[in-house]
Amino acid sequence: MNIETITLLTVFVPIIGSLTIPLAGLISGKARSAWSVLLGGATAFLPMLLIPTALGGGETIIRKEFVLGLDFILVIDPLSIFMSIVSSFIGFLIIVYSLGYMRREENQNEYYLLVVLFIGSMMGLVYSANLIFLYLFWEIIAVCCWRLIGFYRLKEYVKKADKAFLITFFGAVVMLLGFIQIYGQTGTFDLTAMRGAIIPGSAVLLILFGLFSKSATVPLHTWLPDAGIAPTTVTALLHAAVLVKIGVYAYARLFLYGFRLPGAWPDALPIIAVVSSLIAAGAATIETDFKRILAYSTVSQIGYIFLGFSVANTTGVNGAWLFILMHGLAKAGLFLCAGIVIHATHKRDIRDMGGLMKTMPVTGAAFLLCSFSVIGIPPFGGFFSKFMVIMGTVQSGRIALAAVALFTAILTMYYLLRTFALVFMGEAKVAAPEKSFSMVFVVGLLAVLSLVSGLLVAWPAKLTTAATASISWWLR
Amino acid sequence: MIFLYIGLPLIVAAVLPLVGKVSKKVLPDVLANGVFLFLFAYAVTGARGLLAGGALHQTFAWFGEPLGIQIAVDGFSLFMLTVVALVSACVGLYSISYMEHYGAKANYYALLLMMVAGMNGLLLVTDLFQIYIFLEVAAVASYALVAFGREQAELEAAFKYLMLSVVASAAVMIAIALLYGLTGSLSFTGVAEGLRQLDAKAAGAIASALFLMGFGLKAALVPFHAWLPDAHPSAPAPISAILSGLLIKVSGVYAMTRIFFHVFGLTPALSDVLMWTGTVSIVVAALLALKQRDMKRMLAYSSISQVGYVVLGIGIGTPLGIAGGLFHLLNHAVAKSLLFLTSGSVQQATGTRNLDEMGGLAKRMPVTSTTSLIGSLSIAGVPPLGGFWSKLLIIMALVQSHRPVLAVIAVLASVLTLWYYLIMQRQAFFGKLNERWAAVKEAPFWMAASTIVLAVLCLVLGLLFSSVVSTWIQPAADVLAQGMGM
Amino acid sequence: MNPMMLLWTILVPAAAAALLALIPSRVKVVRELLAVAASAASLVLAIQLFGQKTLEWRPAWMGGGVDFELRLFPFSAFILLALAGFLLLIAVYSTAKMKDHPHVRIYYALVFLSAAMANGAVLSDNFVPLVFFWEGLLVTLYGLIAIGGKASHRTALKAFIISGFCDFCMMMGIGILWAKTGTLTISQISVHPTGLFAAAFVLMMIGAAGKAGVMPFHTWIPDAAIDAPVAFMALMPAAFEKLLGIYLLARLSLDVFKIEKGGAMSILMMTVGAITIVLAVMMALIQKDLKRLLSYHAVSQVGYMILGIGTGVAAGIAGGIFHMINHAMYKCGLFLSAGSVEHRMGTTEMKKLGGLAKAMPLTAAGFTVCALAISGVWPLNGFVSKEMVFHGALETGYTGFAVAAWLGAIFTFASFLKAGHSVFFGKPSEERPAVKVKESPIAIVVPILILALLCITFGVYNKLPLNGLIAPVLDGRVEAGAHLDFTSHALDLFNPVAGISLGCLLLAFLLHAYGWKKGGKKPYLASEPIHKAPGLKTIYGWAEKRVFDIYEQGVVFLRGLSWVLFHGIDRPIDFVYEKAVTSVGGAMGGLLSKAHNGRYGNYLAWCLGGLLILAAVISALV
Amino acid sequence: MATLDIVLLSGLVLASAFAVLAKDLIKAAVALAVSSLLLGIVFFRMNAPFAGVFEISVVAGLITVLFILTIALTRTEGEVRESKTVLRVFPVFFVLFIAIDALVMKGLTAKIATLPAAAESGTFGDVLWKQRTFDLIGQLAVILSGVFAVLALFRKRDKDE
Repeated sequence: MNIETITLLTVFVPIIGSLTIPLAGLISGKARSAWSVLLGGATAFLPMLLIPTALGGGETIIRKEFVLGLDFILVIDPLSIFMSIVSSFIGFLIIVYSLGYMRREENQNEYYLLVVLFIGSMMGLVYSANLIFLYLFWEIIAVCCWRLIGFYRLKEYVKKADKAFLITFFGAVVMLLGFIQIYGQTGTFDLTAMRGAIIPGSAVLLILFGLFSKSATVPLHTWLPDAGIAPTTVTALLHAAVLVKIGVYAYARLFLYGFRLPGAWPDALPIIAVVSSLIAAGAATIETDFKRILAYSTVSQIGYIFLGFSVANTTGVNGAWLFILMHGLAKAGLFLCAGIVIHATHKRDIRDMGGLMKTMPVTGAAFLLCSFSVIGIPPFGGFFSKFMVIMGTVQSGRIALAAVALFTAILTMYYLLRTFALVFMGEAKVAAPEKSFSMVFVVGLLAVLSLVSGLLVAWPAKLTTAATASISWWLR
Repeated sequence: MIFLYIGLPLIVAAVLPLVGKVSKKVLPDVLANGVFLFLFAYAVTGARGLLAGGALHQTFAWFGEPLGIQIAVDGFSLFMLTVVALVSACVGLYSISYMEHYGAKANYYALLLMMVAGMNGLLLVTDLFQIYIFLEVAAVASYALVAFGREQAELEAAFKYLMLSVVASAAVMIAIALLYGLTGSLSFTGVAEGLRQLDAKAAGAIASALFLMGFGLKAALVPFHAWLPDAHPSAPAPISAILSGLLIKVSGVYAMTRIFFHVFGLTPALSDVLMWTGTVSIVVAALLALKQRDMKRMLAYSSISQVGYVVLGIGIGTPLGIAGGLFHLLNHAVAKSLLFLTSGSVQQATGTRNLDEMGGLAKRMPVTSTTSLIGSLSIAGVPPLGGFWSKLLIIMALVQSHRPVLAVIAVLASVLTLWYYLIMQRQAFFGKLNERWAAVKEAPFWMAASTIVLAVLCLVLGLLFSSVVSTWIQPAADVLAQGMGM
Repeated sequence: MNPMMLLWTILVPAAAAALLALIPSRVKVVRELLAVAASAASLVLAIQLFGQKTLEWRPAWMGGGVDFELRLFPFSAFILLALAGFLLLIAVYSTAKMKDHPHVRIYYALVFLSAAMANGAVLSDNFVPLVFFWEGLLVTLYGLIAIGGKASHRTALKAFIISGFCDFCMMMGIGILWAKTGTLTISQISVHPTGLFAAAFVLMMIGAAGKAGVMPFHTWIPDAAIDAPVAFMALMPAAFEKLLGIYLLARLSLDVFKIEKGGAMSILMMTVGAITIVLAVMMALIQKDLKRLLSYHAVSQVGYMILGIGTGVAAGIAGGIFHMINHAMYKCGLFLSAGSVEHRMGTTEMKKLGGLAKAMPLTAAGFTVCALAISGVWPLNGFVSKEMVFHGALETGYTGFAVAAWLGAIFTFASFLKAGHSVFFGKPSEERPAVKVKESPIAIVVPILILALLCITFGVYNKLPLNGLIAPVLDGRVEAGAHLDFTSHALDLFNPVAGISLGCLLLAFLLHAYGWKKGGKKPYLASEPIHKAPGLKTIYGWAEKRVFDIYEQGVVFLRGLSWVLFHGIDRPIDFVYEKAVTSVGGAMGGLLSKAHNGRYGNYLAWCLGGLLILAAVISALV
Repeated sequence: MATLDIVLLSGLVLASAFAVLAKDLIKAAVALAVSSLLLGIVFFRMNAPFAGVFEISVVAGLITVLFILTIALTRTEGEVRESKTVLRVFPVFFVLFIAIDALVMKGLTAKIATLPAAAESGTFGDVLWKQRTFDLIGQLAVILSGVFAVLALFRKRDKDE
């Protein structure tokens, strides 16, 4: 199968497949779960076939003309292949995990449909190079998130889901305005044709609104902790692995691959990124709800990825790519551990939990390993990514920012290990056995993956270096 | 053959009350829906071929000597005919099971056919006075249909609607008289010709102001919108669907566009006024919709807001703007009629329109809630549904014609739109099931079928937007963009 | 000897760690045998490598300057040998001490994992693998403390965060170096510490010294002494961390940054060293628990090493490095003997012990030799390295530092007199736990004796380690002719420096005797006079309340800052979305809908008003 | 000449205003008849004989008779409650509207070219039948929808309503 068919399959198999899930649901619960795992697996497996092309570093474009310049363009380069592998793989793990987690929930048809559609539109967004289709997949994901966050359908929860949808929709619509302003200037929506173009400062501000709302950077981030009320698999999918990465990936695609940042923006962005991660880390230290802590932690770590990209030198960008992979794995692990704990103890506040290490050894160990990776302690993968991002910041001459970033890393260390101590160590308040095997297996797998990705960091590094080389126009 | 669009509904309407005596329900259903479906089929297939050579004029001979009947169809009116045929077909299907408990189905269908005939007539005429007449035909039929339920609230709303529409028609009549006085002719080309020679600026301004008030009231633009939030909710669901979906567009937007583009010629002043009126309606109506607790009243305000988008789009004047406006007209017609139909199903199932009393109906009424969700998201402009593409074209046109302020307002208003639709979805469908409605059943077959057809249409308009724009919208926009054609 | 041997030094302990983790906890004997065998094997490997002198292995790793470069040179070979040696001793010791510990499996795995990491850190010649292995030790540090006891996870967190802070400072220093010099290979960098490089040096010094446990980053060590297993205290704070920390500090100041005598950097190091010596030993003096006393001494002795290296003089540097290895030996010995006391008596509270010499002769003997060595009594290794540090300090001309060193020596000897007297030689106290006291098993006693023996040999035949181990390190620093033969100089009792040291010891003895008599013949109260001394009492009071503890104040600062960030910035932003936007929308909607009162008159008025406005606007515009 | 027109027109407006404000329905019907009569006269003066004839015969005659007949037949349960404010507000509105109207119309009439006398040649008959037959269909449609409206609104309440 040549590259084009693989990519088209990666994008359209999940999207169209997801619509057939309710039909499978009519047959039986088992058939539906099997079918969605199959779909998730296929989406995870297909991009793996493109790794050779990614390492080769080439760029192939699929184009389908439509009216008024709104044509459907897919660009296949190391950038999009790397992102599709990361998100589809973690998405697949989350689907396997949710088999156990969602077994006794009602309207599971809708749940699996939305999750597979979510991953499918994520694939679409990752490959699309036409600004409007990027926006289109962006919004489908927002709709899926809205329905998934409000999954438990309680009035309070649906209010939070509405809030999340409105904030992301507001950001996205403002971003669309920015896209159209660029269209007004350049006359086309095709990103591949506009590489290296300087765009007006106001368009950059508008687009950043969208990026910040989706990747939950500080001014527009409060919807992410509130979305903690969704089922854990959704928060894992949302917070850790996939959703927030879209905003960061879009930044790379738009401002590293595509346009050049005018005026003072290249200096302003790293500051925003660092401030955002500091505030979020502060919030995470104060919070006591288990999932809200992890959500704020995600907002904080996303600040690092933004820092890596906005510093715009090879080390920083390479580190940011690695960060997306490592943080995806580790944070998904943390959330899924939280899922097991909350599923077993039916408590959300970490102060009522304690001493779970004895009854949940594997989950506890996995949580500890994953938090080490998020903090950035060797021999876990997170170390390399955080190290490279901070080295990139120092190399770009922003030593003060690097210092603040390191201070945030210490804050991260504090609140993650405090959470670990409060939940898993100390005397047991609630005796809770470790729940179903599939959930614990996925969590263990994620922890081991974090460790292995640290020990064998050379292989993912090859992919990220290829991605960095291909997108950075300032290198040429 | 185009005359069929006026003749057929008239004849069948005339026949229906007699048929009503014979078989109360079945025959009127079959007849009426037969007419709608036939008109729709003809519009989609046959009429396309006729248009190959640009606008088609048709005159009639009555036993040899030519009659004074002059009707013409071009890209724009054909597009509107298709929209009318489409929505009326779906509403017709819906009425089969909704109008069961209203009784007097034959009368209902007769009035419905009269309204469709009036609208079709309005679309085909080329003469100012005939516009006025067919305006009245559709209006009278709609007064009766709004008051069809004969409860106190419906009668009062219909009476208020009647009184305001009469004022609108009076304004239109004064304007036509003024133009006739100025140019001595009533046909579009004649008046246009006269106006060009006369260059009577002040008179033209007064006439366009009067037209704008008249058709603005019919189209429920903001200063003149007050009747719509009372009239639509109290009308039976299919009627409020066809009112919101078609009547305010045909008798309001179409007539205004036809006259302003082909008689006056869109001057920059007129375009600014249209755009600002549109924007004001968008914002004010969206804010009003936020506070509503009655489902259909919220939908009515939403109609005002979305018609504001259509007027804004057409007001820009550039081909892209007009295309955006017309595409939004189509999307809104389909989505809003869908929403009114679903609100009808909910009202019939639960007996209430108050959003606070509803809760989590999705569990008991999956089809209605899914279709309602699709309709809401399409109007809110969420891709991949149709509404997104039309709003996109409008905003692109605004940015291209250097009107950033309007573009920003239009964009922010779509967030407001999503906000009140989310409130509606949360209160009505997307929540825990209110125990009062535990025994609620899904809508009957025909009602569910028509909502499904409309929902699929929303999706198709979104996914196949490119072919829809190139085959239907582009020709209509070109007709308008050429200005003084026809 | 192919370069891959370097990788073996890391893989062998790591493989052993993996195996030990897998062996089920019931099968004790196999585990102990495997542990001892593995540590023996790594010792043999280290000895072989020591003979090899220089070896390099530089495979590519992540590209862009980040390569997995390992380099063996005399100094790292010597440290490798020391690490392997201590690992063997601790392994043997643990077979007995940790036999029935609940988490014994994790303990062994983490011990061997930290051995692997330490070897990796010593050998790595590129900053990235250096940081990789260096920070890897954080994980094992956290693990080993956390398995210590019920509430030990709090101390584990404290140790983790303090060490993490130091490692992040080092990372920042490395970043500055990489940005400025463009390369990450340590052996290729040699710059003068001025301007930004000075900042880089200070940051990396924090990293190295923090690992070694210098003030103010020492506060986790005394807490860990209580919570963590004794074998861990003997392994990490006593031996591994000191070796690694001072090794890196030496390489930084000798190869990478070239510290000159009297330069700003050397003064900085000397002051840090001096402060650490004095304050830590003052704290050690008043301790009630033997293990806490030893842990404070570990911190204080590091001061000597940093003072030595900080002098920038050949004698001082050699003294510092020699003191590092000496200290590792006798501190490990002291901890092990404390461990054996705890093994038998179940407690190390000096109040509850006494008169154990008769029942545990070998432990007592080992303890006394090591205690004398740490106090710097004449023939033992402590004396030799302390003298060299004194000479170095005097040579730099800043006598103040030498005085501080001597002050430290006085109190060190006083506190060990108190410890030895109250644990082993005084009368058994009434509260002594009623348990049959007998000598600890062989596996515990043998390592103590070996260490005591080493202290004696390194003291008497000090020419052997000085020329063999430390001379190559200083090859660049010492003028060609002057050989490092200190035997004649140091042993010569009659030079003035040795005289002052002897004076200090006498003073300490008098202090102890006075304290003893004053405390009513109770040896453990010997330090009370100083404890209750007017000025010192308040300072000691604060110290007890952890006022000077950088971790406690740091956490208070962190929580305060987070509270400000959360309630100052995050909640207001959320308020904007939750309340402000919704109420504004509602209010505007409400305002407008009030106008819809359903009266026909209003609607008509609007229409006519609208008409007038439109007419005016259009006619104005047209 | 013009003063007579003004008198007629103002009479027309006042009569229709009285028709709206009258408390008693009979008086209102009569006032309506008077206003349509005056309108008929105005048509005649503006030489539109056919329009005048229709106006007077149909509106003044037939419709007024119908109104009075129905009012007489039905029991009027007293005057219709009418709010007082309208009485005060209406005159102000009325004067304002007249002023604006006069102002605008004066400006307009100056511009309107006098309509060429015989723009649309031919008698009323052939105009109606020849040139504007389509309007008839329109008229027919309006009448039909009016009939259906009455049928629908006044239908008997059958069983399943």
